[in-house]
Amino acid sequence: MDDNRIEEREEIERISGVDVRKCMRCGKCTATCPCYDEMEYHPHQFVCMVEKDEIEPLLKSKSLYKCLSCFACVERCPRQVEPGKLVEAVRLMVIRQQGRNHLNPDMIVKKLDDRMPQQALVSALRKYSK
Amino acid sequence: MQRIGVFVCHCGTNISATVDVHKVAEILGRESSVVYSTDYQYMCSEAGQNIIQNAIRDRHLTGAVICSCSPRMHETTFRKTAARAGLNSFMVEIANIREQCSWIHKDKEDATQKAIAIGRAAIAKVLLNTPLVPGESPVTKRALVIGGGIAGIQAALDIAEAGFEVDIVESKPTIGGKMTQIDKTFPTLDCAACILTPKMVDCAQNEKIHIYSYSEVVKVKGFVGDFEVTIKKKARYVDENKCTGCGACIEKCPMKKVPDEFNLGLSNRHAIYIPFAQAIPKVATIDAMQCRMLTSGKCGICSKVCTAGAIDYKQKDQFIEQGYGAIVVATGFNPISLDKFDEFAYSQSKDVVSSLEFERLTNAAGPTNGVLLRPSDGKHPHTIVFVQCVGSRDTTCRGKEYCSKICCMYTAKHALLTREKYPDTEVYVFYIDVRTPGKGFDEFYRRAVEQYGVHYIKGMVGKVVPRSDGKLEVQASDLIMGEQLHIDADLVVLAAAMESDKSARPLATMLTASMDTNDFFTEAHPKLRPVESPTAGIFLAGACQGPKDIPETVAQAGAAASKVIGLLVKNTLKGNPCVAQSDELMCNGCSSCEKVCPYGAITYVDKEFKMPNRTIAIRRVAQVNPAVCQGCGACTVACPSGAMDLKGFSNKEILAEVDAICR
Amino acid sequence: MSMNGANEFRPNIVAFCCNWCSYAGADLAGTNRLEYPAEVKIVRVPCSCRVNPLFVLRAFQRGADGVIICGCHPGDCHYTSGNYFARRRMTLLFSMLDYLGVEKARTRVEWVSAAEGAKFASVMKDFVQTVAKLGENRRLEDIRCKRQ
Amino acid sequence: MTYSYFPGCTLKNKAKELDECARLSSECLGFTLQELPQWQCCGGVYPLGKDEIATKLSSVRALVAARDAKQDLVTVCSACHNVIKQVNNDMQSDKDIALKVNNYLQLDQPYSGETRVYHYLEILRDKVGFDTLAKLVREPFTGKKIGAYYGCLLLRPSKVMRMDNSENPRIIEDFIRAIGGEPVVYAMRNECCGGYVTLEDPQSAKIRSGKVLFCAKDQGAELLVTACPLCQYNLQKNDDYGIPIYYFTQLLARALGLRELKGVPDGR
Repeated sequence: MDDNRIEEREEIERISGVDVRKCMRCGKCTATCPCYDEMEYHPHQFVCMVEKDEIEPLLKSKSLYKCLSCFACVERCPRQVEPGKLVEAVRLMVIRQQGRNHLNPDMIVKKLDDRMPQQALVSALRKYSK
Repeated sequence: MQRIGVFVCHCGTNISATVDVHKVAEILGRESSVVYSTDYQYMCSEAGQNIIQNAIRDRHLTGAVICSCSPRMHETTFRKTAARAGLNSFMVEIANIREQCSWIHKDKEDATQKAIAIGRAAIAKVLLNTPLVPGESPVTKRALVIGGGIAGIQAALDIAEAGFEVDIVESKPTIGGKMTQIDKTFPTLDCAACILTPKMVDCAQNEKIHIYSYSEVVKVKGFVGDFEVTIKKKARYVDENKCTGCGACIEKCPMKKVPDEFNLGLSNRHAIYIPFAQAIPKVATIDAMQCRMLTSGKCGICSKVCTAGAIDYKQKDQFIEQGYGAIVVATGFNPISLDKFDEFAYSQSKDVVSSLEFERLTNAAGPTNGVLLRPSDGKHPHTIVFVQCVGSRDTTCRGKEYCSKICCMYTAKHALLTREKYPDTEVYVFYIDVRTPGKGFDEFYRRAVEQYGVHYIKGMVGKVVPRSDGKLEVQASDLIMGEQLHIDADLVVLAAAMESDKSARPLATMLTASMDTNDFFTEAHPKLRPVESPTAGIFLAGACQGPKDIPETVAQAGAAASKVIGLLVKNTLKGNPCVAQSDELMCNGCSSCEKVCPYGAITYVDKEFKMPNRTIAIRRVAQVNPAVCQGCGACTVACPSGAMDLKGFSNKEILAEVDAICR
Repeated sequence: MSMNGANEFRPNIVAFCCNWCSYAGADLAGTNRLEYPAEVKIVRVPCSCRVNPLFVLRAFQRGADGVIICGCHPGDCHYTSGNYFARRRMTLLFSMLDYLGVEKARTRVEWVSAAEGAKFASVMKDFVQTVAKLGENRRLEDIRCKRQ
Repeated sequence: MTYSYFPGCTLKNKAKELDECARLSSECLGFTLQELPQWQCCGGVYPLGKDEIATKLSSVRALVAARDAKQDLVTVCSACHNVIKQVNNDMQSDKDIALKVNNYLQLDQPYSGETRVYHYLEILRDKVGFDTLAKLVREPFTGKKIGAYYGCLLLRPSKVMRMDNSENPRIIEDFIRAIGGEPVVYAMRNECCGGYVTLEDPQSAKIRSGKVLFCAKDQGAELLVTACPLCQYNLQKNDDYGIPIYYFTQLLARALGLRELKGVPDGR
C-alpha cells in the first residue's frame, strides 16, 4: 500500500512537473483561488496532501472538477509550485482510467443552450474526459 | 646548497594518534637537503617555537617545513617564528598533516605514508621558494563614504573622530537617507528623527567631514591606500555657500504641484525645494525638470526674492577629483517597485500603500501631520490590513528570493502603534512566518498580539478589489482556520521587499568590488571579515551588503570605520608579496593577462631593450602593480609565453609539489 | 599508484584546492573527522584559476591516476571570476585529454565552499572510487620519470 | 503585411462577429489575415500535463503551417491564443515534448517553435500602433465608459504569454483610448468568468461572472469588451446590470466606420 501511494505521488509529480517540496506554506494559492467556496480541498491542501502521499481522497474529490484552470494560483505562487498544474495531474490520473470520464458526449445535449459557444463544449470535454 | 629543517608536530595526540610522527621525522630527515628533522608535542607552543628558532640559528637553515595543522591555522605563527630567528618568513612551508591527514584517516600505516608524502611535497616546494619581501605603498590619509544614510553618517563620524578627513558623497540634496522618512524605530519606539538629526548636525559641524550632497561618484582609479575618485556635483542651481535656507524662494515658486519624493508622492512640493526642515545641508535645490525658468526661460521669481543672491540658473555640473586611502560603501536600499503586484490594487487605489508610505502617513512631519488618514478621502481608516512578504521570499521574476529581514518587525511596529493611537481600529497582519530574532523583538511582536489585540493571521492576501464606496475588498487565506477570508478594509499596507539601491551595481563595477546575484555587495569572509569587500580598501556598511535594521547598520558602520581607521593610521601599507610578476624578456605584450585580471592590476609600458649590434628595440611589456594585485594567478595561466608567474605559488613550485606527490 | 594486499588497486589522486573555499572545505572535513581515502593528496593554490593545464598534464605524466580541481562555487570566487576561468580552461583540457585516451572520469572540476566539509569528503570518496574502477592510468605516464 | 490566421471553432459559429470584424478591420488597417487551410480546433484549453502529446498536435499543425507559409500566426480568440502560444513555448523549451511531437508528425523539417504567435491586440499595439489607429478612427466612442475584460487566458501564465503585465494590464485600455472611449479600470478585469465549468455547474459560473460584473459596474463601466467568446457568453448570460458585453473587434470595426453591423452599438 505504501509503495503504491509513493508511486502515485511520483506519477503526479511526473505529469504535472510540480515539485511539491518547493512549497513554503504561504497560502497565496488558496487566497487567490476564485473557486474556493466550491472546493472541498483547496489549492494549498492539494500540495500538502500530495507531499504526504494522501492522494486517495483527492482522487475521489469533486474539487477536481471545480478548478477553473484560470492560472491565478500558477501566476501568483511565489515559489513556482503552481498548484493548478497539480490539480490537473490528479484529474488526469482519474479520467485516464477506463470508464472514469467525468463527462460523456451524450450527457452534454441537455446541458446546452442556444448561445453556448463551441469553445465551452470542447474545453469541458478536454477537461473532463479522455 | 640548501639546508632544510623539518619539524613534525604531535599536536598532543591529534596527529600522533594516527600518524607515526617519529617515523615521519625520520624518513623526511633522509630527504636530500634536509639537515635537521625532529618531532615535538606542540610545535606552536613557546617551547616548540624555540626548537624551530634554535635549529634555524644553529643549523643555519635556509628553509623550514612544519608538519602540523592547517596553514590557515598557524602559518602566520610559524612565519613570525622564522622571521625572529632571521629566516625570511616565506621560506617556511606548512605540511598539513592534521586536518588533511590524521583527522580523516584511521589506518595508521596509511596515514603515516600520506603524512610523509605531504611532507615531501612541502620540502620540494620550500627548496624552490625564494625570500619574499612585501612591497610598501603610501596611504592617502582621507576616507570616502559613498552614501549619506545612517550607515554613511555613522562611519563618517567615527572616522572623523579618529582625526581623519572624511568626505560623504550623497546623491540626494540632503544626507539622512531612509531613516529620515521613518517615524519610530522598533522595538524601543524611539523617534527616528530625534536620534538621527543630531548626528546629521554633527556631520555638518565636524571640521573633518565634508559633505558632497546632490553628488555622485563617477570614476574610481587606483587601489588600497591610493584611490583617485572623481565626484560629480550635480548642478542644483543654487549656490550652496550663499543660500541661507530661509525658504523665501520656495514660498514664491509658482510650480507647486510637483510630487514630493520625500513623502513618496503623498504630497506636493515646489520646483525649488528643501526636502525637509532638518535637511543637511539646508540649502534649496531647483528641480531642473520642473522649473519654469530652466525649461522655458520664463519666470525667475526665486532669483528675485533671494536676498542672498544664491540662485544661479547657469550653474553647471562640477567634477571634483580627490585622493582617498579607503572607501566605505553605504549605498543602502529601496523598497521594490510594486508594479508587478497589482493583485493588491496598488496602482488602482490610493488607499493601498507601501510600508514606507505608511511611515510618512504616521510621521508628525508627514503630509497628514502624523494623523493616520486615508490618502484617498482623508478619512480615518477603521480596518487596516497589513500584508507581509510582498516580493520577499519570492523565486519568480516578480520578487526577491531572500527574506528582507526587517518587514516582520516594522509591520509589528505599525500594527502596534496603530492600535495604541487608534483603539477603534481593527488591525490584521497576514504573514507566512513571523521572524523576530533580535533583542526584544519577539517580546515586541507578542505585545502587539497580546496587549494590543492585533490579529495575526497565517496566510496571504490573494486579491484586493477597490469598491466605489471606498472599501477595499480583501480576499485572503487563513491557513490555521482553513478558511478563505473576505475583509472590507479601509487601508491596505504592503511590506515591500527591499532591494539594493540601483546605483550599487555600476558603483561595484567602478570599485571592482564583487556583488552577489541580488546586487548586494559581498564581504571578504561572511563570518570573519563581514565589513570588508574582497577588494582591498573597500569597506561595507549597511543595507548595501544585505537587508539590515538600524542597530545592525550602525554596528556595521562602526566596524567599517574602525577598519578604515586601522588602515589610515599606517603611513605605508605592506602588501601581500605573493603577487604576479612578469618576465619582461619573455612578455610579448599580447594583453591576455590584462583581460583576465579582475583588479586591473596589469598595465603595459613601452620599454627599451638592448638588442644585438647595439640596437635598441622598444617593446610593449606587461607590468604588475604589486599593490593592486591580489595574487589569484589567473594571468599566469592566461599568459601564452609563460612570462607571467606568481610569487609564492610559482609554476616551478607547484610542479615540484605535484612531482613529489606522484613519486 | 600503489598496490595493497590482495591486489586491490589504489589510485593516486592529485587534488588542486583553492585556498579560500575548497582548501578550507577540506580543513572542515578534517575538523569534523569525515573520513575519505588517503589516496587523495591536496595541493594548495590561491585560486582554481591558478591551475595551469600544464599542472594536470604533469600529474598524469608523473603517474597520477586522477586529477580533481576544486574551487569556490560560481559567483563566490574570492577573486570574483577565477573559477569561471578554471571551468572554461578545464573543460577544454579535459576533452583534449579524453581525446588522448585519458578518460573523462579521471578528471573533474568540483565546487566546494568553505562550509561544505561533508561535500568535500563525499566528492573525494566518489572520485577515488570512480578512478579505482578505471584502473591504473598509463596513457600519459612517462616511465623515464619513474623512480625505481 | 500578411499574417497566417487561426480563427478557431467558435469564431466560425457562435462568435462570427468576432471573426468578421477582425478581418474587415485588418484590411482597413493595412494588414491581411490569411486563414490557414484546414486548421483544426485547438481544444479550447491548454493540456497542462507534461505527458500530453496528442492534445497538442492540432496547435503544432497550425504553427507548422504558418512557418511553412513564412508568416507570423495571428489569433483573435483568447483561448486559442493561450493554447497555441503555450504549445509553441513547449516546442521551444521542452525537449521531451518537442521530440515526441516531431516523432509523431514526421514533418519534412522538424518543428521547434520558430513561428511567432501574436494576438490581434498585439498586432494593433506593436505593428499598427494605437496612435495610428486613433487617427483612422471615424466614429469614436467619445465619452463612453468602457471596461476591458481580460479574463484569465489572455495574460496568464505571463512568463509564457508575455503580452502585458498580468496584474496591471493596459493593452485593452490603450485600445479603448485609441477608439475614443474612456477606459474604466476595475480590479476584477483579470479574474476568471467561470470558464468551461459553466457547462456543468452554471451556478459556479454565475458567481464568478457576477463578481466581475459587479466590480465593473461599481467602477462605472457602461459596457465591457473582451476577446473571448466564452467570457462573452458567461458575462452576458449572468448580467444583472444591463451591461452589454462586446468583442473588441466589434468596437474596432464600428470605430473605423466599416458598414453598420448588427448588434454593434453606436456612439451614443
